[in-house]
Amino acid sequence: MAFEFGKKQSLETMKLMLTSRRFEEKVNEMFMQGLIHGTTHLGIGQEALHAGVSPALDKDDWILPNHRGHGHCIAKGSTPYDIMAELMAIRDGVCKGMGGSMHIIDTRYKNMGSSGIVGSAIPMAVGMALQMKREGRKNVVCTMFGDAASNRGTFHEALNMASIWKVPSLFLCENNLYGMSVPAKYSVSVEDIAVRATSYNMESRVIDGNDVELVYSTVKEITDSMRMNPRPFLLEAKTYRWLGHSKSDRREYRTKEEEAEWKERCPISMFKDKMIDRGFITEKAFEKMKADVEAEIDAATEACKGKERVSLNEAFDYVYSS
Amino acid sequence: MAFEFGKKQSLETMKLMLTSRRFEEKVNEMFMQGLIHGTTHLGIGQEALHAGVSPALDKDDWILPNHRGHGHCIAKGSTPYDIMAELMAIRDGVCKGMGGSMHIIDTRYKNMGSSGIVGSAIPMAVGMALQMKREGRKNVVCTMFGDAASNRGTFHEALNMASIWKVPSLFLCENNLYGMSVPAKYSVSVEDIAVRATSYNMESRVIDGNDVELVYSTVKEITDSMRMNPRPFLLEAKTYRWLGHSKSDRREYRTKEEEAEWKERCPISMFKDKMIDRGFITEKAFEKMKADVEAEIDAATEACKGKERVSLNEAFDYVYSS
Amino acid sequence: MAEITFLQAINEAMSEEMRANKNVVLIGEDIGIYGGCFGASRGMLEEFGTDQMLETPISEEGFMDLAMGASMIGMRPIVEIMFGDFSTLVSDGLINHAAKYKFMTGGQVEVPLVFRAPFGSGTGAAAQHSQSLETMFTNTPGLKIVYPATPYDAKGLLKSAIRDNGPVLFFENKLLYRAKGEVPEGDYTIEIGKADIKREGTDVSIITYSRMLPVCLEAAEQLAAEGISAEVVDLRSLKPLDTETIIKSVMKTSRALVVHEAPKFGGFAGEVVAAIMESEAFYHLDAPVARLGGKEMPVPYNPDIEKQIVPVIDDVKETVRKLVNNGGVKV
Amino acid sequence: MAEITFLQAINEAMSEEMRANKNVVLIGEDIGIYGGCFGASRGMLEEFGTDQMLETPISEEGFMDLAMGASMIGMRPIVEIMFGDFSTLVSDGLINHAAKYKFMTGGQVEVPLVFRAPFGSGTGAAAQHSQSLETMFTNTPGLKIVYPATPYDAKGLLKSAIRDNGPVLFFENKLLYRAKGEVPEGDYTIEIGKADIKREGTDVSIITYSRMLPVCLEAAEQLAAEGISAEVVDLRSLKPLDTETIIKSVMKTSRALVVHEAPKFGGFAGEVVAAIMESEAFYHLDAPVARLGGKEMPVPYNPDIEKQIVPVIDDVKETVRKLVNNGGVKV
Ligand SMILES: Cc1ncc(C[n+]2csc(CCOP(=O)(O)OP(=O)(O)O)c2C)c(N)n1
Ligand SMILES: Cc1ncc(C[n+]2csc(CCOP(=O)(O)OP(=O)(O)O)c2C)c(N)n1
Ligand SMILES: [Mg+2]
Ligand SMILES: [Mg+2]
Repeated sequence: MAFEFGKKQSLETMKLMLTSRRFEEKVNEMFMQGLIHGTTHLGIGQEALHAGVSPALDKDDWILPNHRGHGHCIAKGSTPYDIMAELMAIRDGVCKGMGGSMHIIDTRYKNMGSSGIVGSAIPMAVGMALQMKREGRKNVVCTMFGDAASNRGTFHEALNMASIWKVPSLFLCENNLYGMSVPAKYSVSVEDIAVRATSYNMESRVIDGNDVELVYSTVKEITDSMRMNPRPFLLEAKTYRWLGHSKSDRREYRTKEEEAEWKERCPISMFKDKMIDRGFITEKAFEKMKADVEAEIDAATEACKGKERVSLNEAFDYVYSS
Repeated sequence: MAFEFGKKQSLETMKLMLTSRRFEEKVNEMFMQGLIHGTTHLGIGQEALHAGVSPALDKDDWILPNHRGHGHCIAKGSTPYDIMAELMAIRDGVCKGMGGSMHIIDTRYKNMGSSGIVGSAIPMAVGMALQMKREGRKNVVCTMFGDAASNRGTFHEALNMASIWKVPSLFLCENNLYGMSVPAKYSVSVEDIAVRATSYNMESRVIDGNDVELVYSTVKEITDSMRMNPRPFLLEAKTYRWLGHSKSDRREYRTKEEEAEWKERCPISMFKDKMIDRGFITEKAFEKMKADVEAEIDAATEACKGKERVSLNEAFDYVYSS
Repeated sequence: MAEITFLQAINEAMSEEMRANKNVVLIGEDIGIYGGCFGASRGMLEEFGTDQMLETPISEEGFMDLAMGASMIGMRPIVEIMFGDFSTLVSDGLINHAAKYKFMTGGQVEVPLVFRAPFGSGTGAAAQHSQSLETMFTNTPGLKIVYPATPYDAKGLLKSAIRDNGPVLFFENKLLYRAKGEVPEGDYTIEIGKADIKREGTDVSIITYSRMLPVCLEAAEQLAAEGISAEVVDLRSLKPLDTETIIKSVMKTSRALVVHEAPKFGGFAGEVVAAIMESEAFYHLDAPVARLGGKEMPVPYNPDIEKQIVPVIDDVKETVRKLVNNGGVKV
Repeated sequence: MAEITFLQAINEAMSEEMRANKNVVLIGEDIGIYGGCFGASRGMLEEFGTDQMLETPISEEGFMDLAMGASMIGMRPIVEIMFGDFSTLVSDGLINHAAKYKFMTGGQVEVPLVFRAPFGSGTGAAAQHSQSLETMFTNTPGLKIVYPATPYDAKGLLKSAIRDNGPVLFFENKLLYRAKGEVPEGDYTIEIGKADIKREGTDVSIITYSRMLPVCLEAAEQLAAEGISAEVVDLRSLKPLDTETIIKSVMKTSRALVVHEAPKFGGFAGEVVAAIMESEAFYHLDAPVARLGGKEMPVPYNPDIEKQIVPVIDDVKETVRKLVNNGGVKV
């Protein structure tokens, strides 16, 4: 029988998904209003991964989300304020405003963040898992990357090393069917990226990445086993990003029909329906939760406005070590 | 029934294997005598690949051997003199003495040679196959690389691209069980590198790389099929290098027993036995062929001595194009 | 003459060359329907199809090596990399392969390959998407490097790069993409290795390239109002470097300032300074040659700081004033 | 004090640091039983085992990124690359990652990583195994770069590099590996960023590093016989650069020559020349600062030419004579 959350965990999970969703919507609005600069990659549609992965991990397990990872960062512990502050480049940002959206790193919550160089965090994660193994810890490292990233040489080199050294590294491929504009079916030579584990004598699995209970229970099962018997694992989660790749994307490379189909499979609505079925939430309570989340994020955003930024002189302190 | 060469082809094949063997022995001697400088990687033990691959290809098919490729170069058309001249850095060398052992390239015979950067010729070969396909030619490109090279990211990126663009590229992995000193069993996470084709939805096969008839017939079968229906293929040939990785190798990483076992499986002796069985050659005729080859290579080597080298001023001509 | 943007100039150069020669192939990520991350190839897929528009997986090292291989047997690839910062991923293809194969083969092959990469800060893209990495390549024999600053130069130099039989690195700056300028519609080329005096002057030579050109030109304009006549030399090519034009200019003005966006320490200006030092111009100097470059810091996301780490008009003016008035920057 | 080779000095520095701290881990190809391609880690596997000796597949980019990841949570990796030419393969890990993570994270992490790479020609290994690629990195804020020339400096600087909390590039030259020198047995360090006057003199400052140091010292010795007193400054660190020592020396001698093996055009000498130009030393110059570097050519296999493309003793002497006698190299 499929794994099911109890009521408490269901409510917490829903809150996380709604927070991720609303956070990204807010970021999108702020961009439109010119209140955030640079670029950003929004994870709307992928909330089941955000709410399913980090809660299934131990507090001391590390994650390395990719560039589309705000939701993961929140799920691992950073507050919306921490991240919004970073996007607004103020001193209170997780990276003091030095990193921005592509580099949300929060070591307090064991989040080593994303590299802007797609695919380069994969071997970094192997190194972290190796060091944890050397130290005799029972922790795992989970690195997230996209379908397109699985074509980088770093993927190959990293998975091979993880396998020969048996390090507890969970490779989570978030296959949302597209790179920037190129469909995975044109750039990835296999249907299921999970089969690439064969090349490294590694276990793997494909799951529905929009089913939050499945994501959670799979990650839990795999990582529990990895702790006992350190080894890597390649997990592929099929999902979809609703919005464009980044703010300037006109999405000419895919059809409105496809987008509509995937919106039918919204991870939030699907889980909400289950919660209602199970009597864990009512429509009204759901709306209330949504409104609360919205208010919280609005408040966090307001709190960022006009706040102080790091100065040039201070920034020099981060360049060199001694 | 296994493929068998007729008499004429058997004699030609044997001559090629003996030439490859003797050429490498001579290079080794010349190094000891200080008559060749730099470094070199000798292919003794891998002659079945040299004599089996290029003869199975069309004249206009390209090869890109790796750093251990003198024998392939000879099999594709360069004379021992052409190559020895390169090793002695004289003007008559295939690369005019500019490239040396690691970069024997002879475009007259469609040999694009090796890159000294292990594994980087793999995507180069894909580019060449792509260009030939664009031009509507029915030719293939065969790139050779070692077991250790299959761990480079370029292997992964190249095989993926070859697969999505269906280019006629034969990836020939010469698995001689070792990188420089590291056994493949410690550095390659799979037993058979051929399984890595799964990651690219590509066909593959493992063969005994010391059986020259099997090598020839397999390459012929695969490339004939690739010409009709352009697509890549990963072929793994198990073999062994008898000598050290390069001239300074003390071979402490493997046992004398293992070396002896593989010498038992000498590609030349095994084929010679078959030829004698089939009545294609006698012991005496074999010895004569060996002596002739030796004389030919000695003569080629002598002919290199004291020959003129390219000057600094001339070398400047090769730096820039216009 | 029509006014078009820098991006359009690139698009025109590529399209004209691809029309003329089917072996000119654009290779890169998201160059098809998407038209390239910055839009350089917008609309080209329709005309050129997938045979001349090779949209790649995220495999920078692989497709650079692939292009390099194809170039040796007939293709004339233009490799576009999405951000110049990813030059690190293709440096092996460029430095160890493209730059050396003609040489290593004793002249058996040519490598007619163009590498296009957008450099530069100012877009809020932070440390890994904002660099100016020209010095990764300027010390590599075998490579030619151009870095145009105007649509006119971009089109003419890109055409020369495509027609060159060796590897040419064609660097672009993101903040110049929307800049407009007059560009002839048909065919013309600009010789690689020739600098261009973008403004004549007599008191000081400001030597620069790419995005710093408009900054220096504006500074020169403002300095003119103060009675200082600045000559602005746009290098356009970094390698080969047009030392003749540089030297002539400095011999005329007796003072020089070299400006670039990349960090000052270890930046290309050092080469320019040394070239002046080694020439007759040295004996004509009324002040030491000055340099302006980026601060010793990765590019931050924080936009306030991002603006402060590259030279601005005031920096140029101030340095020129010092050169002209006190005969140099005493320490 | 014992006389040991450069290679032994490296072996000692690594061994002592690895003994003192289990988190110091050597990572690279064939470093185990084989002892490293050039023998730097010979004998170390027995003492340190596979926990501190991580022998890798041929996956340079991957293991550099791996080391970088591990370094942020406690490991202090020393990454050995077999030939410095393969720096291209790890440039992304160094330039886009190691150099930037402390900065991009607002100081949340440190990257205590050492990168060791053997550079240089003279071994007949041809174009892809003979380069001096320091300029790929000298323009990257966040990296420190050392390039010692003697066993003593190698040991002391490598220890400092290993103890440094940021990324340090430690470059070696193959032709120096067998050079011997006095090296104390126990612990000592040399501060990164300090040049060393290897020979005092009064007529000219020869500024150099790595393999060109013995060449310049020998030239200085021979010049002394002609009555020319040359001071030889060994930079040891390229980044940070000890401009103070350089300037002091040039102010004393009034003449300077910068020498390196890497190609002259775009080489690091440009930075040194510019640093002198920007300092008070400029006003003391009796001749323009001269540069000697490699010729504009990949390194050929042909040994006759290989010898001719890097500066030799006679080149140094001739250039110094010109600086001293005619007040400079007129063109
Ligand atoms: C090495 C590298 N190449 C290209 C890019 C530009 N880029 C950023 S995200 C992206 C697409 C990534 O697709 P995927 O890995 O599937 O992740 P997704 O965005 O779909 O989550 C591209 C091409 C980059 N940042 N790094
Ligand atoms: C990228 C790169 N890394 C390391 C080396 C040094 N090296 C040259 S050959 C070799 C071993 C290659 O092993 P394999 O690919 O199995 O080929 P084999 O020598 O066994 O034929 C190594 C490590 C290199 N030349 N290039
Ligand atoms: Mg994707
Ligand atoms: Mg091998």
